[in-house]
Amino acid sequence: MDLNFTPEEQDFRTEVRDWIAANLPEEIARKVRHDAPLTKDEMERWQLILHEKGWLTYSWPAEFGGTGWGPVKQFIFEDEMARACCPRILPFGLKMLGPVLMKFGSKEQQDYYLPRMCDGTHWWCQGYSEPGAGSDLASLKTSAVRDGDHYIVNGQKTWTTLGQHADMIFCLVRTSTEGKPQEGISFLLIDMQSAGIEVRPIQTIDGGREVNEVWFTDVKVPTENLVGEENKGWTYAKYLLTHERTNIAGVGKSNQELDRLKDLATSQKRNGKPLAEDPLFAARLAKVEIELMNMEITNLRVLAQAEAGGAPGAESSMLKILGTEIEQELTDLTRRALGRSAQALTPEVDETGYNGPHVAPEGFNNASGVYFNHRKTTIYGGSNEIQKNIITKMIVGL
Amino acid sequence: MDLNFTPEEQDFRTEVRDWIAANLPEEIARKVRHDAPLTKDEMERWQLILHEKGWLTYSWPAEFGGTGWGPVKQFIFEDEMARACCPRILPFGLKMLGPVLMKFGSKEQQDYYLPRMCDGTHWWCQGYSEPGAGSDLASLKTSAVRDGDHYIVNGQKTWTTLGQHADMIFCLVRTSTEGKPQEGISFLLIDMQSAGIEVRPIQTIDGGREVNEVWFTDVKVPTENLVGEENKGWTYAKYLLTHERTNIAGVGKSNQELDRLKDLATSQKRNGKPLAEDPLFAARLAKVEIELMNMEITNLRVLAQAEAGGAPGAESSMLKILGTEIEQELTDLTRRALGRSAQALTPEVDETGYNGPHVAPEGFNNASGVYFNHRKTTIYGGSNEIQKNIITKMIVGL
Amino acid sequence: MDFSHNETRRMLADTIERYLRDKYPLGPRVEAGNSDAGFQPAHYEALAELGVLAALFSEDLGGFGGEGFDIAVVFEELGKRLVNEPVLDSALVPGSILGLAGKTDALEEIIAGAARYALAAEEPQALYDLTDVETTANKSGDGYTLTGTKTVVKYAEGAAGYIVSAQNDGKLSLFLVAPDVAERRDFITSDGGRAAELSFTDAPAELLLEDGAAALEDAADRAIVALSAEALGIMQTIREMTIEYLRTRKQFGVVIGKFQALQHRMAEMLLEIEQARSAVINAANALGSKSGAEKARILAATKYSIGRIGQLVAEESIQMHGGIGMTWEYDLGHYAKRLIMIDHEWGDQDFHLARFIELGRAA
Amino acid sequence: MDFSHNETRRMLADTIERYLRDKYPLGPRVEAGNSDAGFQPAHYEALAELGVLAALFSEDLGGFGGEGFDIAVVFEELGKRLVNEPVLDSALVPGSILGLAGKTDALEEIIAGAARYALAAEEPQALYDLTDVETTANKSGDGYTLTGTKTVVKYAEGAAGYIVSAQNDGKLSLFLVAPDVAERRDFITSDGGRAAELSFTDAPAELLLEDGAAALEDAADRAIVALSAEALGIMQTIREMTIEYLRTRKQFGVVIGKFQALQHRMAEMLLEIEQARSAVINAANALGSKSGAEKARILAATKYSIGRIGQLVAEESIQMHGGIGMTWEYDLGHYAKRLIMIDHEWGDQDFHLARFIELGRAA
Repeated sequence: MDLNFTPEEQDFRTEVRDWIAANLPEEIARKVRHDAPLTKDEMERWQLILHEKGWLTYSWPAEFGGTGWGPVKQFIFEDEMARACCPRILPFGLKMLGPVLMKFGSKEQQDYYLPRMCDGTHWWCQGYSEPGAGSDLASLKTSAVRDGDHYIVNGQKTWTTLGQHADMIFCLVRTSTEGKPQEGISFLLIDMQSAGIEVRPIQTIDGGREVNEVWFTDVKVPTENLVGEENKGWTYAKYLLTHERTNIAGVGKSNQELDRLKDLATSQKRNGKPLAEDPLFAARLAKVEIELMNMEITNLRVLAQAEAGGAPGAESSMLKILGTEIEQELTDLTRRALGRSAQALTPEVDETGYNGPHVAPEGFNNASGVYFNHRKTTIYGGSNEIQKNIITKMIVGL
Repeated sequence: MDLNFTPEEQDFRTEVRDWIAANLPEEIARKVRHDAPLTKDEMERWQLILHEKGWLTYSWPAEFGGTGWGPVKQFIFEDEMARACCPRILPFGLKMLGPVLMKFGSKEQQDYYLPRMCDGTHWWCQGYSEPGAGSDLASLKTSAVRDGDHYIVNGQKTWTTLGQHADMIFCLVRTSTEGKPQEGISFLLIDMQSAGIEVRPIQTIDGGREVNEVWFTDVKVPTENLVGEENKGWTYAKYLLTHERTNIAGVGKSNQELDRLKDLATSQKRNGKPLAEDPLFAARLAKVEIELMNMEITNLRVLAQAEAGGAPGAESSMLKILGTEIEQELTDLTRRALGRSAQALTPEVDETGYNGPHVAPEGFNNASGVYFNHRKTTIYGGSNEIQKNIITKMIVGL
Repeated sequence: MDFSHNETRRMLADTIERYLRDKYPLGPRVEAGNSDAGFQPAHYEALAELGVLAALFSEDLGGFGGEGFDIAVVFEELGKRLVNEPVLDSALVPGSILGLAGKTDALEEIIAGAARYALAAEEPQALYDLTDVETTANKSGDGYTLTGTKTVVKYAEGAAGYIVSAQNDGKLSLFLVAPDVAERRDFITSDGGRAAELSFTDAPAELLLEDGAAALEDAADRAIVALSAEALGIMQTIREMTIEYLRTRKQFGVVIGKFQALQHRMAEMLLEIEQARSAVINAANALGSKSGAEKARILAATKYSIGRIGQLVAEESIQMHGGIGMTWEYDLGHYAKRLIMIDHEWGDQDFHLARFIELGRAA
Repeated sequence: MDFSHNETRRMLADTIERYLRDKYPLGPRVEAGNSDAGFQPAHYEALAELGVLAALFSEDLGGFGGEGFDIAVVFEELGKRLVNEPVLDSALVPGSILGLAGKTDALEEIIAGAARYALAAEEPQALYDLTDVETTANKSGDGYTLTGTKTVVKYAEGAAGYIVSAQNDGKLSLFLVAPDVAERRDFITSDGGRAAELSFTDAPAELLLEDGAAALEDAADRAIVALSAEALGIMQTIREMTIEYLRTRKQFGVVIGKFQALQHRMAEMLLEIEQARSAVINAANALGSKSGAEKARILAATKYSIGRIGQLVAEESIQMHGGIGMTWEYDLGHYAKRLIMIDHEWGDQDFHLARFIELGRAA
């Protein structure tokens, strides 16, 4: 029994930390720290910095130009990125489509798409969800009908994160209505510039514009954009969903948010004393800190399993639930610590040239927005209800 | 909008309170206050005192020799009884079988059984649950086969509260296996002295011996002991279950327990200060007190509806859930307030002649037992899960 | 015991309900609330004409109500339709204080909907504690001048005057300040509305009440009844939306209301909303019939309950809706946001739980 | 990083597991625990022979273990079978203190299972705070005499000596007292076991440690690791019982594990048990590798977690079982009772949460 990282892993952590400190632009880190939205340019800028270092493909095997790091090193890298307030690396190309292409794509697809998702050529987005198919993904209706060397795609995708910036979208489409719903699904790559595609932004309750609807009207997609075999798309999608998610718990991010919250609780006052000394607030803060301490060990246990080649089972689902609940609790406590000032909606405060009021303390000008936005975390990525179904199914077997 | 009882109702409350103060034997009140088990004699003694006053049948209409009080007066009476630590009046005869006989029984049954459940002749118990049929009551299997002017009863009932003292049991039995399970059930009255009946005590986890199994082997029951029609028993049972339960929330008892807990929290010390001043304990205490304040109003709202002739709907289920959760929370806090001394199991401390150690403060020598025993409250009387099914069914309609 | 409203209040509720149903769609409310407009003045005037503002004040103050249940009836209806016209902030709260200060002319204008006032009482360093005041008052000739900063003054823009709390020679006094002598920085609130930070630098002020603490507490009591009833109205609308959604939204081939895990959570939410209703009744009743610590304790218990249950209802209803509940286009989120923000006005659940404990200790 | 136990500990766990599976049915344990017998001495001796007691102490104290993970491995196995032989109270705790006091002979007897000792440290007026001591020590000739009362001294009956804390001229000292000079009143504990109240009136005592606070804290740290691991073992057995019950018990024609509301609650319970396991690992690791406030904070966090999760597991498993879970005859209740009572030993969840906060403030 040894809870420590190896000396080599600890050196690696130091290397990553130092490199980030030297290379992460401070204005970007500040925005991330303050939960302010990043521009497309800012996100791409950081990805290019990582790309130049060779770390953008930190989760890829060496044979495809990745670092070849194992689960532990990947975890350390992600943990350090989170703690240092790096922008998150968009997963759609690198973590989702990439592994699918490596496993199921043709050589041509691999050669063409993999480099382009690293060098900034292709911004990828995901076309899975549909309005009628939320947790019940397999009931999707967007159709792709073969017409010579093309598919004609019609339908609608939704919750497409950052689709407004995307060059390409990978989609699950229905190519057959025979048999079980899962058996008629194919995996298509579609150019967002194709005629017949319309992207409509979905504004979220916090006022954010991160997700979109994508409408397809007679969109022509070359058949060479089919990944793997027709009607086998569900297999690829499942591979992607169960693909190793060692950092699903978000330990690094939550630790960083906890530190910020502790600072805030020290500067905010109740009855003339720091809020951190208010017994009710202190108790809630302590409870989430303990929860996070325990989850950190739970996460390491899963990580050690993965490093030893084990496949994550119900633990992934547990970490997803725990991680999102802790994250939500932190956003709730942060909002609460701000008292009345959480009511001010001034997210633009971190933009250059802002000259309005600074109602909340610096770095907390969008705390309510962040709280409301984070309600999504227990809904997306397989809602926490779906995760509970999975846990019981895997362990109780019913 | 008027939250107050009428002057007449308030006078009535005073009358009840004064009468109880003058007539409730102190040694019985002390045992109830201390959650110590009562003997059969003690329970019967109190019921006879009430019977002499004419208040034992406080929930019965005047035509059957009851007080004829409406829901509000019944509530006030029960509330005062609980606050004064009267023994609870056993519901099996007076509140359960009584109303069924009044509505569905023959004149002969009414004339014979109703007086005898008041004067101490018949101690009634209930034969509903079976080992295989918990929440799914209608799946019961105890059979009654007609044989001339008798039924021959075979099977097993369980969770029969205080069946060890009972002279009579009212049972749901299966008289037909045709059609839906509900359609073959009859309602039988059985003499506990009949040949072929065996009562086996079930010890509960707190060590208590309140519930029993009742086994029936070829028990002969005269057909005149059938209530109403054969195979209509489910209707009578449902009538009984949905029969007005204005005090299901147990407001009086919980208020009395809350007062006791507050006293305890004042005398117990943490860090040299009264536990009541410990912020975490005080917060939990305040939360349950507020919950109880709100429930008291919710209860009065339902009561006002009942007084106006309305039938209780989902509210009964809500009050059952709220009432039992508050009760459990109070037993949990009481146990917790005792610290280490809650580990002592000395329930016999209230018995005369006890000369063992007094580990916990007076009146709290069985706090852990009470806590464990109260786990039953969310299971019995229609488990809280069943109540939630009912609420959604009634309100959402699915 | 009687839990039905009297005829006058029932009629008032009906009037408001009918007006809002016919004339108050959510779209323009959301648009106004999330822009510089803040709210829709025509609706505010219409509500005044319907007698909504008069219902908040007693007859001797020129109204026809003013009791706890008058306030509760009005705000429950406003909550149901997510009305953000500043009935609380521009009329009930300042009106109560101006009434106590004997400013009957100003109150008359308020009730008529002709003038709005704003209370500027919370400061950046204080967490809901209205006695934590650093703004200072100095005698200056016949009058006073004020110096200090007030935060999140709702609907300050367009107010005829600000009621400002300040330290005045050892007392917490209330002053009336003309809008043009304050520096105002407006912003939008996250529940869709308008507020401002106000700074005063030797700003001339008229003394309203030398001992202002009692008046502030009275205003807080009324505000708590109003906010709690508003929250209850919101919860009822959310309740209906969620029931409807459970009945119609299908997943895996069945309506999601058939999933027992959701059924049980819905049952808990339904039960909690009944407890919230009881809490509102308790507070509305206490406003006029109780006093001292007993009254204060009931009001604290109610605001705590509303904060706790409101958060549960907001969070659970969004979760049960799934993605659609996260969108601006769908009504639910706007209701949920207001429900959460109600916990940030006049003391949140932690503040009132601590207060409840404190008051119990003193008793 | 490596979350598997080394060979020695795996073998130890296997040995205990095999012995208990073959020789330790629940019936006699429940009977002994709920009668004057208290426990089964033959099993205690057998465990000593298997090396269970030696595993709790380091080599220089005559054992072959003594690290956090040695303690955790042993107590997890004992918990799985609900062993109530006083390995914690008669060996680990007094042995740790006697070891620090240099009483090697006594410790040797403890490890051999030949003698049991008992710590008498909690007093009726104190809620888990071992520094809240009113028992006083007075010099008397070469030695001392003690006067005071200790509460819930587990397995005092049959102990070779009591280790007693007392105020000694401004210091909290630890003394060794012979059983025959104390007044002992025995009773049964609600989790099935034996304890006593001890009174001392000018009882002759031998000074063990003049400054006893550090030794008490060390004993508490070890006890927390042991109790937490025991609780984890209990939770695992409850987990298996509940899974089995969900798979087999039918209601309304289907196994109850098919009801989604129960599935989701079971999922939460399963997830919490994993968190409990992590908490135990964290504490066992901290016992040897951390120090000062950092170590104390981890131990407090673990005992808090175990208290909270243990209560959840006990209550939820009974509720999911329904009536059968309430009966003495069925195993579950006995496991649940011990799980709840673990929260009453060495500080409950509230005590340790407050301690965690306090330690964080000091840091």
